[in-house]
Amino acid sequence: MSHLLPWLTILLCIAMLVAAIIAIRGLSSPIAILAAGLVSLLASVLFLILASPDVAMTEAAIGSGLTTFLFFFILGRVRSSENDGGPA
Amino acid sequence: MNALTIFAIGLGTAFLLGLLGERQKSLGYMLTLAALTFMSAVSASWLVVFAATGADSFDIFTAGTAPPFAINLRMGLIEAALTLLINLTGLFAAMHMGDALLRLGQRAMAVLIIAIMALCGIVLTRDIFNLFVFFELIVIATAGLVLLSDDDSALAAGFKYLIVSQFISALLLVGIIFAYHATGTLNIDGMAEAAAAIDPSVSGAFAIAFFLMFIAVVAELKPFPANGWALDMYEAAHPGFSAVFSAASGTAALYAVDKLLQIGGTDWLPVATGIGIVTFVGANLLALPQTNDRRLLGYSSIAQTGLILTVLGQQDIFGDDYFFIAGGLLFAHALAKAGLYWLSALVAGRTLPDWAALQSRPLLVFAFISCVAMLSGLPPFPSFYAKWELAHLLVAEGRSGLLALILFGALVEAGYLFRWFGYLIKRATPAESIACPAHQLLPIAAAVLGGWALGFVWGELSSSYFGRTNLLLTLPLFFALTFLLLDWLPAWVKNTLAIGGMVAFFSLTYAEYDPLRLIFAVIFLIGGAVTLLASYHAHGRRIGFYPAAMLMYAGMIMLIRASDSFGFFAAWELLTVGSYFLILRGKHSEPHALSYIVFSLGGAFLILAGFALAASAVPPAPTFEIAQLADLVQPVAPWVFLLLALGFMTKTAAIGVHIWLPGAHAEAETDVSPMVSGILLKAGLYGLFVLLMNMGKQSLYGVELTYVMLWIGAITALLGNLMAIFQEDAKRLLAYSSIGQMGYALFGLALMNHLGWLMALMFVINHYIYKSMLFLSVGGVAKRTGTREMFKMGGLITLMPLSFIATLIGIIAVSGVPPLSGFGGRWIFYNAILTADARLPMVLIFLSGPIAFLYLFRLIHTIFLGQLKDEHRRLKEAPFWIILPQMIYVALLMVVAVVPGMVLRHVDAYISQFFPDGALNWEGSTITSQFGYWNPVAIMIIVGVIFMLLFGWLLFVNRRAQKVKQFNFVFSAERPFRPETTHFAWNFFAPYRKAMGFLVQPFVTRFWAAVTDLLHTAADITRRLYNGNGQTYAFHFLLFVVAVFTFRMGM
Amino acid sequence: MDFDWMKIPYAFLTVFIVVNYGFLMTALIQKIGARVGRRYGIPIWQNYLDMIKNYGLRSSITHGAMFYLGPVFRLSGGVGLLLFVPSIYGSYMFSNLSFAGDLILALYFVFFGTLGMALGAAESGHPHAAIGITRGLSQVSMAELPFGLAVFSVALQYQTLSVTDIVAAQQGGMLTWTLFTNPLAVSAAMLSFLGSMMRPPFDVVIAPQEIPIGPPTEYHSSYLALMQTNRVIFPVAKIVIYMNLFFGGATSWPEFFLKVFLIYMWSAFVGVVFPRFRVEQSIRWFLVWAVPLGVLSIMVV
Amino acid sequence: MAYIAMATGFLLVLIGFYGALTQRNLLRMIVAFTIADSGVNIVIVAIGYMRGRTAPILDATVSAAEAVQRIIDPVPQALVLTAIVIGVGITALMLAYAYRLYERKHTLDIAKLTDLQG
Amino acid sequence: MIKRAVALVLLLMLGGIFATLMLGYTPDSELNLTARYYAERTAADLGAANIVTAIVVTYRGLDTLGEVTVLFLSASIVGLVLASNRRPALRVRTPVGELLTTGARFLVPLILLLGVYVFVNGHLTPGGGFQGGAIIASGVLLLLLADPLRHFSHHVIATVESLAGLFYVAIGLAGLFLAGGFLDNRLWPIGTLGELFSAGAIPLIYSLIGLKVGAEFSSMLASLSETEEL
Repeated sequence: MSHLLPWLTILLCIAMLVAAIIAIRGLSSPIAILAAGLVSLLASVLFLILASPDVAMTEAAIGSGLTTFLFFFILGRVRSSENDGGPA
Repeated sequence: MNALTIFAIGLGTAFLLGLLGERQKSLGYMLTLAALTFMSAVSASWLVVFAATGADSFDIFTAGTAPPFAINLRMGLIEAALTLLINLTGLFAAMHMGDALLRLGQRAMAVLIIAIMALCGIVLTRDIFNLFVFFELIVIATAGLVLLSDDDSALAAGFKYLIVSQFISALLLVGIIFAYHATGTLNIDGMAEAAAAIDPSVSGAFAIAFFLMFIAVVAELKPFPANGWALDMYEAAHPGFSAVFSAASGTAALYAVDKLLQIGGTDWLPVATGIGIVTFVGANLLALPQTNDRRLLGYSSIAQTGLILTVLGQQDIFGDDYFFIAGGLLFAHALAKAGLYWLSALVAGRTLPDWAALQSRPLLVFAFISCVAMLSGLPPFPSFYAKWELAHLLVAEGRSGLLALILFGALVEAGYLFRWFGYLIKRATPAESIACPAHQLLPIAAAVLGGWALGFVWGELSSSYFGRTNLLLTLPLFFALTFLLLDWLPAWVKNTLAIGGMVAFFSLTYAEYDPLRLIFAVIFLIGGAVTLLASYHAHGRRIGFYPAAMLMYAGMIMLIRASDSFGFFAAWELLTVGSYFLILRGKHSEPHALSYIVFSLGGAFLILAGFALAASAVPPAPTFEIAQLADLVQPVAPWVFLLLALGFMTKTAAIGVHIWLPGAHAEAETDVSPMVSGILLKAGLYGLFVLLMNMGKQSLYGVELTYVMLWIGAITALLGNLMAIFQEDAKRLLAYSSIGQMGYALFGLALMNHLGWLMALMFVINHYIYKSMLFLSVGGVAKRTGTREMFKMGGLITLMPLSFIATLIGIIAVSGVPPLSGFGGRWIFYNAILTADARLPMVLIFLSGPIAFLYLFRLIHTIFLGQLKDEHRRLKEAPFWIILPQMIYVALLMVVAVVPGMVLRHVDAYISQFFPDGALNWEGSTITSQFGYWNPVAIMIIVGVIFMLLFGWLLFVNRRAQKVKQFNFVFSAERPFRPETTHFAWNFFAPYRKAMGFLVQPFVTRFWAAVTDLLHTAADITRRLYNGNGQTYAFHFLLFVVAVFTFRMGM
Repeated sequence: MDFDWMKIPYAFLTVFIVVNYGFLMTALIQKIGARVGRRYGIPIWQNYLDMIKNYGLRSSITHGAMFYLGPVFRLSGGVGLLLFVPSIYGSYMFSNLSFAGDLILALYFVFFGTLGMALGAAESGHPHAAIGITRGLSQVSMAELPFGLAVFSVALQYQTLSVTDIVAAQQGGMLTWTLFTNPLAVSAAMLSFLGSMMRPPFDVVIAPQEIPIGPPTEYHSSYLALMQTNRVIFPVAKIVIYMNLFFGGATSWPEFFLKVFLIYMWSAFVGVVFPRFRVEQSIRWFLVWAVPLGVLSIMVV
Repeated sequence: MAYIAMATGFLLVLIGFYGALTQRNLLRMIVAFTIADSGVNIVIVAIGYMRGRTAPILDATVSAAEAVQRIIDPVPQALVLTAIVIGVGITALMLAYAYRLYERKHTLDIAKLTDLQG
Repeated sequence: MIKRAVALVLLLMLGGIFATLMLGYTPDSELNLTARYYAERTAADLGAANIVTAIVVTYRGLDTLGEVTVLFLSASIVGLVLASNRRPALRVRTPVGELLTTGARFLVPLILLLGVYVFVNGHLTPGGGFQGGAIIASGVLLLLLADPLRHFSHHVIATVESLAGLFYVAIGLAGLFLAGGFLDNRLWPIGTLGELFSAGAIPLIYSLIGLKVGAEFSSMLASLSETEEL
């Protein structure tokens, strides 16, 4: 399996770059945020490959988990006040 | 107490505050203050330990393992001092922001404590990554603390700050990890050794890694092109917090850059200097057109940080003076900025003139001016000593170009700061008066007292290290500052004290002076005392008059007593500042006082550069004696001469740098004008005397510098007098006449022969006497008639006879008509030019002689003779106390006229040691030179006898003369009905204006106006750089990174 | 200068001679001017009549102290100027009170009279007086410049500031006069001489029609008499200086009278020919013509 | 292996910066910053990676004695831990600011928040 | 359009810098100075199995302390920023889906257990205070999603957070006075490698951090949700 590793990393990196580009140029905000979450998830897998489990766990839990949620929370807040005429 | 307790207490209190409920806000506030006091106490105790024992710094380990493998903190003298500054700023800021903190609750207090703790962390930690963590802490805390301000644009400012910080932290992280990879350790000292070990040829990895780290930390210092975000912070944040932001976080970031520079080694120093000097000059320039006070303070603090960064960049040549200089500038900047920001909280309006509200509180005005003085590096403060050493070391290393930039920036900064002070003192006070609760006054008082205390400390340091005199301990300055405390006394008490003090000081020290200095001492002290007599006429307390006057006199007497260049320069700046405050007291004197201070400081900086250049040429002795100017060698000597001469000539208002004099002398108060015009100009002359005495003739590129001075003197004499003719305002006329007379004296000096100097000295004496007299008499008339416009006066001879007599005697003396002392000056002048080699400039002096007579006649004709106006019919004589000094001067003039030898005999002998040939010999009452002799007594008798004979003859014939009033005459066969129509005064010398008007076009004023406009437009163009958009600020930052990189790689 | 008392009566004698000579000469010059204009002109003794009339007037008014002192200043200026310069070279009697450094004293003593006159006239409050003073001061100040330059170049030439020494240096016959040894200086001086003699080209100061006799408008009776005597003494005294400096001085009275008359004729002669200059024209005229000559004379000597 | 990871890390940082510089919407800008942060984290970890070595955990497979030859460099991992958490802290703060700015100024467009100038 | 072009040019230049940085990078075959020290000495000195945790908690303890303060700060500032427009939560919300409520009721205890396990075994297995705290926070988040009306008493979260912080600082100080230095873990016997109660104070510190991080994240989420309005 170890000889497969370089190919796996390359594939992973390409996926990450594509996700990053989507996050930047993405049309709507939710898609961008999801793409960022994906980047973070793929990054945690990459960390595993680079033999650092601690970082992988942190990245997974905080990086993709909490950050993405924070974004959606704020996006929700902005969206909701947008369509009902915004806060007083 | 271990330094780590700062962190423990800081965090402990922060977390504890989390426990307290909503209701115990005041308890939380008390806790915050207690914590901050404790942290200051810890660093204070360390400071005392290090200052007392002088032990060198030691490391504190964490996690029980040696540094490269764990984080260590270093506590030394510098760290203790810096942390103390940070903690105290934090404590006072907390005190100052009390209401805001209480409004926002414990969380804000916790954020503040953690911010201060993190700043101490930055100073103490020796680990790179730890530095990164503390920087991030600061970023978050600053963004949080910005919310304290009630200004709603603070949010946008905070967001911009976060955007740029994201960029900075990304670069810093990449830099750190690659540096770790290259050196194998995260400890700064470890990294420094490893970096030294890496051979620079491998310029790749480590150099770029270090570059990224360096540029990120320098970006924290808000360098010029990339600091839009910082300015918004300064403008929008709560002033209490802005004080912390500029003083404390600036200090911490600077020390972080210093630590980084240890790693980078010497070839990164020029980069730091480059960024620093660009920031210093750029920020100062941009501060010029600012109207918002906090944004101006923002620019000024960025500029000062830039200056200190430049000093950091030059640390390789400073050796062990490095901390003295950097520390002096840093502490002066921190205290001054904190003080000013806290003051800005008291003032409601945000534009500069709104600060006029402070006028009602003299103590706050004193606080403001101490902070401004600290920033612009004026004598008693630490930045003055630092600036002196900085100049000397820079020039010693041949980096005078850098010094020129620094001095230019400092001049611009002094310009806009004193302009602001002018607004504060002179502008109309806005409606809402300032409310200053105790908890906001205490921090300001602390900052100001800290400044003065540090001034004393730096004085002690400079006297122990460099053998300079500690300024605060010199008797004259001490005497002047005591008047600050006595300012609540009534004016006449202070006046008596002042006169007594000056006369006593003179009687104590007159034996020490050689004849030349004796004359100047007599004029400064005894002359000053006589002029002060006129100040008895003012009643009430005259807040601020006596400290300023005494400061000026102290500066002048210290100038004479100074034997080394430092004492001389300090005295020079003291008298400049003292006279500035005096001039500023006039009703409409604000713009003129500003041009005066800017020109004088420009001149002072030239003198500083001159002394630095001179000191660099002479083998480095602790103090550079003035006499050593004599043995300067060729390549340096003419430049030193040029710089010093220019500096002194700004003070004697030679043509080209004279535009400040008319306004300053005319707009000053009645009794200030004689002081400033009669006495202060002599300080410039004394400087020139010292310069020429020591350096004699110098030539630069084949041009004889003294010959150039000869021409400048001649042109000044001619144009000064010519401009005086066309003035409508009496005091302006006398001011221009001072320029003319100074031109005469400069001419005499530049003749470089025995009689030339004697003439100049004769001038010094004469000019003091009659100029003070004329200014006093005109002042007295102006006080009575309420106006200075000559065409509004007229016919006052009957109402104010004593003033008339004084002015008449003054006129005869000034124009050089035989019986009086003026003729003596002319006689020596003739003998001098007969022996002098250069002849062409004489033509201008010949012409300016009669012209002097013209404007004097205009003065006496339009004021005392001619028609008396109706509204002046019931005027009384000028107040007694203004007349008395005039009568003393009249008597003095008579004495000097009849017995000039009494004064000049010793001086003649003294000058002969410089110019042996051409000495006069005095025996009895006749004075003979190689061309002829002059017997003042005989002339006086002959003229007197002829005069009395004819007067008796006329009296005899006109025994029954019928007295007729002024108005009773026939004019083209009619009796005039209005006195105004027949008083010929307006545009008195119209024909002269038609004939010679072209000479008097204000070329010089237009030139200087063009210079200032250039600076302002340049600043306005570059100001558009900051368009308020956070993203553009990010662009600026990246551009800055790339630019510095190409600059570094290019070098 | 040891002050011996015998000089006082001799000084009075000199003043007496010069006053009488002045009265006669000015009347004569005016008569010549009239004859040129084909008029009969005034009798020679006219000046004496005016004097007697003025002193005889019973009514005399004064506008105040300075007005009173104006004529006194004026006359003492004229007499002083005369006495400080040796009239007759070589004779102890008529070397008056001159002493070594009197050249500069003479140069500046001219202003003493002008200052006094100006102050006195200004006190009178009459606008004509004031306008006259402005014109007089402006014109005289510019006129003095070439004269000062000439004097300076002469002093440089003879390396002395004493008039007697200068005259002594010129005693070697006609050719040793400064006129020939230093022509530039003399020409500058003579041009400036015109300016200070209040003769037609430069008499805008007392412009008879515009501002009736300028400064002394308000003066009459004994004050005017004093001024009249000065109007006589002052030109002679000034000419004495010119004579001593530039034309070899006078060794005897007849030579003195002849030279003074001729120099006075020079200003009268020019006066008759040229129209009156305005003040700025005269200033510019001096600047363009007289001053360059003076500067050249300094550079050349 | 390490090169690939590092290259992607740098590319991610550049993409993140590009996004931050060009996006006008505040939220999208913060998203770009998170991507830049992840990029930096990847670079840091990639630095510590050594070929053919395992994670720095001493357990059955890797005994304390032979740890020196078997494990990769633990220090970058410790740094990344802190960097990630700091990144999150700042992102949370920026989001809160963005929300408050939106609430106060009703716009999320950076170009409109330019009331402090000059 | 120019802005994009300038941005591209700038980033190309920055990319250039990064490229030269990368080219200069050569992965070293041997552990460098510090890494070798950690590899050899961690087991013997601190008795912690997970070297990364040892570094994070003890060797670079100050970093972590700073780290925790960063979180504490951002939590309180987010609270400050969003606190100003707190509205009484008297709103009626459409009832949350059945699946979510029951699932939440079942999952939340499991998630909390996992979180606790992660930060208790920090010194043995990968993971530790931060990861555990994050997991607990996600548990709290799930609760919030399931029952938005539940009003978390801020006071409870704040006390947990502050107490954890205080204890952490107390342990640090104790380390200063009792053991070798500030935050030194040799307060207690380091026990045998791999045991639960080994590596001195590391487990205690890490669990305190876990609690604190969990509390901070949940307070952040709570203040976010508080501002929820219709």
